[in-house]
Amino acid sequence: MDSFLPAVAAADAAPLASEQLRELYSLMAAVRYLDTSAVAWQRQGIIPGYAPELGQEAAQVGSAYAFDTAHDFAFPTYREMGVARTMGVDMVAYMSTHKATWHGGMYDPLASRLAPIQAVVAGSVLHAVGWAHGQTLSGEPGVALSYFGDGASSQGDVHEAMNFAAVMKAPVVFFIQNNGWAISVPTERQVAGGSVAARAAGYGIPGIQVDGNDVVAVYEATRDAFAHCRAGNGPVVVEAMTYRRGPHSTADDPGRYRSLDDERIDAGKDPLERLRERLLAVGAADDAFFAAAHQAARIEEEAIRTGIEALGPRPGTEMFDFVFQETTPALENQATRWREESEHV
Amino acid sequence: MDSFLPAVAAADAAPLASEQLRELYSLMAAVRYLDTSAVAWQRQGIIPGYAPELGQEAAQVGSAYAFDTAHDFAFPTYREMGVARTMGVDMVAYMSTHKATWHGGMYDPLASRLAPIQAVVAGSVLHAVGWAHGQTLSGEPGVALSYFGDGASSQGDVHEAMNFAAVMKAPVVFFIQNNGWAISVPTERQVAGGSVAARAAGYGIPGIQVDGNDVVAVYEATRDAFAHCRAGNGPVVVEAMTYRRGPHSTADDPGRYRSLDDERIDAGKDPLERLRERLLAVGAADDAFFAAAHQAARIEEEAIRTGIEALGPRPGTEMFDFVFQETTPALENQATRWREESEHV
Amino acid sequence: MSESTTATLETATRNEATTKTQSTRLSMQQALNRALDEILSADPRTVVFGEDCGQLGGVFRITDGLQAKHGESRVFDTPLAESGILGMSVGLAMAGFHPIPEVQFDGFAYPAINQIVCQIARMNYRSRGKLPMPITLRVPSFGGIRAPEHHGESLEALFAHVPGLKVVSPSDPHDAYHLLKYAASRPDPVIFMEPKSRYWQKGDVDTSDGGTLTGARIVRPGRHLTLVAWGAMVARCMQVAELAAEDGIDVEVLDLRWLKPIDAQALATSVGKTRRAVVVHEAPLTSGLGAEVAQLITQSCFDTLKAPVERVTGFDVPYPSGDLEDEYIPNIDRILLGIQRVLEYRRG
Amino acid sequence: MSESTTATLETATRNEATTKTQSTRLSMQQALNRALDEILSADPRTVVFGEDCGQLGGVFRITDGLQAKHGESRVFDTPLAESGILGMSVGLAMAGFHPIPEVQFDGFAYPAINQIVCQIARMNYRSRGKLPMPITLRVPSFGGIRAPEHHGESLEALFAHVPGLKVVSPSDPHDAYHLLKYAASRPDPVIFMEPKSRYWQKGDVDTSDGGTLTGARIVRPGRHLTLVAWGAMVARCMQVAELAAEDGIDVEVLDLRWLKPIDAQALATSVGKTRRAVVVHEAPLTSGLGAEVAQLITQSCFDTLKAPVERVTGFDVPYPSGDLEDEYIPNIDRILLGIQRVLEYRRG
Ligand SMILES: Cc1ncc(C[n+]2csc(CCOP(=O)(O)OP(=O)(O)O)c2C)c(N)n1
Ligand SMILES: Cc1ncc(C[n+]2csc(CCOP(=O)(O)OP(=O)(O)O)c2C)c(N)n1
Ligand SMILES: [Mg+2]
Ligand SMILES: [Mg+2]
Repeated sequence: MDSFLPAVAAADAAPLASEQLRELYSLMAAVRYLDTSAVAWQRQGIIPGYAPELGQEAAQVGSAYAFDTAHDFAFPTYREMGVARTMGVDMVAYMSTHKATWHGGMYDPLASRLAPIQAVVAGSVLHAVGWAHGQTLSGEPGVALSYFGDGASSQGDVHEAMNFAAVMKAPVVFFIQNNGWAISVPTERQVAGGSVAARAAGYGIPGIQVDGNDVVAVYEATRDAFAHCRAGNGPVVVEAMTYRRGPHSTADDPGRYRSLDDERIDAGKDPLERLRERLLAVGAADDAFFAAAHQAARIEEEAIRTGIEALGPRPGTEMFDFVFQETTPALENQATRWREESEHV
Repeated sequence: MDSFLPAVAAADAAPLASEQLRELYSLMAAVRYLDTSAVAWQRQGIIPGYAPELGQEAAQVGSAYAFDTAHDFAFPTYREMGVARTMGVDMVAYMSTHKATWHGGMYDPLASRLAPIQAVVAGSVLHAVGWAHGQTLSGEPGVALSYFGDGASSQGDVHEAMNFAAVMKAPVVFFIQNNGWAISVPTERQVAGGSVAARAAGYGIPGIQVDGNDVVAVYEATRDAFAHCRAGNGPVVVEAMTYRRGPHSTADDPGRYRSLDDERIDAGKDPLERLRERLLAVGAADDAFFAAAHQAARIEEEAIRTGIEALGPRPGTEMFDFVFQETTPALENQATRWREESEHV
Repeated sequence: MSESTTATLETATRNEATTKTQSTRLSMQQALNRALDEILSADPRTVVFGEDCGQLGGVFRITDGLQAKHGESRVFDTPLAESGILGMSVGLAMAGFHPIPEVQFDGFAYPAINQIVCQIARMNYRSRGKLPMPITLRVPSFGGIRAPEHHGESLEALFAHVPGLKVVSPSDPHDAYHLLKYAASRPDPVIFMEPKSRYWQKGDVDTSDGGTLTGARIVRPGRHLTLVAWGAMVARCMQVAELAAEDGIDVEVLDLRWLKPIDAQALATSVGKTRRAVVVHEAPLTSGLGAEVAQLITQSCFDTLKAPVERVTGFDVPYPSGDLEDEYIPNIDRILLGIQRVLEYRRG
Repeated sequence: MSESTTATLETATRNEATTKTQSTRLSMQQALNRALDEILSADPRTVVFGEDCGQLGGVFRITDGLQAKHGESRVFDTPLAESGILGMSVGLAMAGFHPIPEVQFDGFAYPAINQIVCQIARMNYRSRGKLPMPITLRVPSFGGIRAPEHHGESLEALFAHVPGLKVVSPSDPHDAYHLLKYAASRPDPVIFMEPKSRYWQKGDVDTSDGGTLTGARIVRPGRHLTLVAWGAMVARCMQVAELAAEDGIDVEVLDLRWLKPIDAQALATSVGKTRRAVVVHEAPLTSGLGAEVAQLITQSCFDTLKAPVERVTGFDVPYPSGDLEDEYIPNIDRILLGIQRVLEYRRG
């Protein structure tokens, strides 16, 4: 893919090395394996619910691969497991949110450079803008990476975020995964005009649509976007066109709003398969590599499952402990009453 | 101005007759006179506050002149006095809101085809979309005319409104008066990209900037927009570029954020003066006409002032009477208590 | 027309004999779905919409089948924007429609609060009665289903504080059916809070006779103490009452139903008799609706109350994740302990 | 660190002698402006922003001169979008800043409620204490200035109900100065409700000694009845107390100050002594904060209370236009009548 941002010199645009392509595949395999397993965990009663990202591995792994954990900060929705995994977040801590252990997940957001899991659609897009403006104010080089969906793009907060960011030239990459659906509503009845990226021009900022199932294209677009932001040019919109192959969540029944035939046709080619073919074509990997990658993914999933199964409920006192940095007498009284009443029982 | 909407045939695009041009002038004169008088009323203590529209007469009169009171419905902000006057709204009832008699004004919105005065910035833009969609649902030909400012364009509701309207092909004209300022904040630090109309493309709908101080241009753009909507082509964005020559409101002190020199330069030529010159140039009016128009405006202002001065406070019972269509026992009790306590005093 | 609150103390004895002949067993989901179907059939100005309300039939299937039956212009999906949904409702109401919008979950009413509070609740007032807002906003509400964050909230105190809104919450399928039909037939905006944890519980619905639909309802008469609750807490309070009965404590359970206007008369009558009250809700304690209920009771029963009204509620903490849900929502033990505190209260 | 509520009952006797030497006469507007100036000077992580907060100095001039002195990156205008302002505050706080945003008027907090309730109030909890939200949100609040619609609202009941928020309202310049500096120095989000009708009233500000800044404050000690109020109603209650004194009624006026957490101990101590209470607020009655205050008093003083706590409040109607403002806001007569009802109450 050509760079869409003239400001970005070709310097940083060296093609990915074979090793990096293999790493991308390994990441996507790990994510695919964990993702499909998590759906199974739900069926087995290990976790009460999960929002699969089947089909979005290239969009998530490719974008997060361009992220610099030394400087940047990412703001996920509830569907960014592949982003978390690529960033190196503790996956038991991450998946704990789906076990109903703690809303937002149990990983340390500051150390991970990943904001807590966000369940409000478009809830964190403005946070990314504020964080990014903070970088400008303190003269730091960080870039905020804001994830959201095609459905989320309808929320007023996204508009306010893009306008604020553009007015303040805040270093934010607005990264949309347009996966064709917001639960049961297809993009064409959600996104007037058909493209979130096309909205960027209205704010005087660059926007691009990228093939979201091509991990290399996603990586390059995001890398260029980061470079654009880091150079002080303000925000960028990147819209990765992909497809939600699974249900919205384990509680959803896609059969009510789309047929299996539609799914097959609209989903296009599996992003993992595409990368596999590319690796084979350029001779960067062989069957042994793929077998090893899949085996590693299996082992990883097992360890995470073990961790999740071992995860007990949090002590009830934490309900009270984390409300404030400085608790209040009224809340302390409630905690005391709660403790007495739980012991009484 | 050329029609920006290819869908609109030249049929309806006959140039305005001299009589109509004169009518436009008379309207603008009446509006100018009432507007500057209202500022004086505030200084004299007749009304507690007012939001002048000095300089926006062409934008307001021109757009409202394209309105069809048999079918359409307009949604004003707090600054659309010129719109109300052009639509033929009872001006004492309209101005009563500025006398602090009743929030929203005392005119009948249904009979007037003008929604109550709206004090929430961008508060009514979605109402216009809902009303317009209602026309589609009941197969009626009405078009909603939604007024808002450059500042309002930053609100999330405006984005949701444009997207909803475009998805539903609702017959709405989004009419922005870009008057350069939102209180003290100039458009360039408010509207990223510099144009609200430019946002329209992102929703796949037509948008146009028009010289908002040229009443004929504003009229023609709005007329074409109405025709576009009425033909079932969905919403349109019209951005009238004008200038707020006065303070934001009688409580504001523009000297704190712009110099008189800036004002003189940025305001451009007075829209009334422009129309006067045009009328003279095409021989559609003479000095006697202008003298008569100004005299009529004076007489009209006097009648409205008399009406406003005569306007007493509303009876306190109305606080309770209009909360619901069907009152509640709790509210009746409060009304009774209020009545007893007021009589007691 | 003024709503009556006096004739509301119908007791739990919905005549079982008559009911048998005219009633059907429905879940609350089914009862609400049927009510919407009938409303759509009866009133051509009604429109039902929200996120996933059309083809999917809503994430809780409350609007299931309605689009197929009534058409895409009467029942439709909107883009994903709650302020848009509610703001659009205002315009539709101005154009003479009777909108029945849905927000998908309680917590997603927050993005629409500006339109609800400043527009829906005030348009009738602002327009001096010329622009009524016959909008029934359905909000799947309260907790108890181990859902993600923001899917277990109780917003009744917020809604009840807003002048111009009416607020109701049914606790069983029968009331769900009738209160929804009633709310949708009124000319004022009603926030209709559906206890989502009760959607799948079945109950007898007498479709022909809803009884009195204004005011509160005594679900279980009793002599020793009044338990006041609404939504999903009503069923829990009934369990508590059965357990208390084993200890000889005769608890009256009052389903408040209307959270605005509150049926002060029903509270006064019940507690006037029992002389003791506990109010139960899921929302946090401070500034919750329990404070209003307690104060109304104290005002009317000050002379006869044997103990201060007790509140058993959620804590002043954000609604927790599933694992801690049962620690947060008033459980049977906590309600029993609240009852005990009231019964054991002795003037000092 | 836990806030103390016990040592809060400092009486009105801010030592006049000492005060003289260290105090300045300032309006609340000046006091707030000075406080912000000092906060900005002392804490380089502080940023002040909102609509018209920069060049103009705010529509109430609370931020007057701050941009010129502290620079455009510390004090700045935002585009006109309240959700944007508050959502941006979250991100700034995550990046280590101490945001002091403003919403221009009370009624325009509604568009930001989603960010306030679901994000600002919960981020510390959600992140298990890793992402504190040291945000002080300034909200010019309450009515009384004959302003347009939505410029006279009282949102304290809503804010106080939200777990994770603290809420405070000063009633005079001295407290305004000190409470703002205190709020801005705390690690939790504080909603700072400024009584806009009091902005221009002058008072003595002892900049060197703020006294106890947590909890309530007795503004006037009295023996017969406690008047509980906050914001602009405190001054009105002081007038009422003077008038009542002429009739031999000795009224204690308690400025609640913190609306979350409420100083329950101060209420108990005061009403424990006076045995009668009236709570006064501008917000509508139903589900207003007065219900919580009344219930807290009833809980702690049930045995000794001579009459049910009386509430004198705004009505359950949208805040009316200027001409009817004085009918809506509790006026002196209505408060006196409320006092009379309590004093004349006889057990039936
Ligand atoms: C403000 C808000 N409204 C509604 C919901 C319920 N909801 C959760 S996910 C979702 C669809 C989101 O679609 P999209 O943004 O495209 O993301 P995707 O699920 O496709 O990843 C909805 C409606 C929510 N979580 N937040
Ligand atoms: C939601 C909301 N936020 C803030 C305000 C306060 N306010 C009133 S007018 C105004 C500026 C509006 O600017 P613009 O939309 O350009 O309209 P103009 O005043 O220029 O006509 C502001 C900030 C408001 N009324 N509503
Ligand atoms: Mg999607
Ligand atoms: Mg403007």
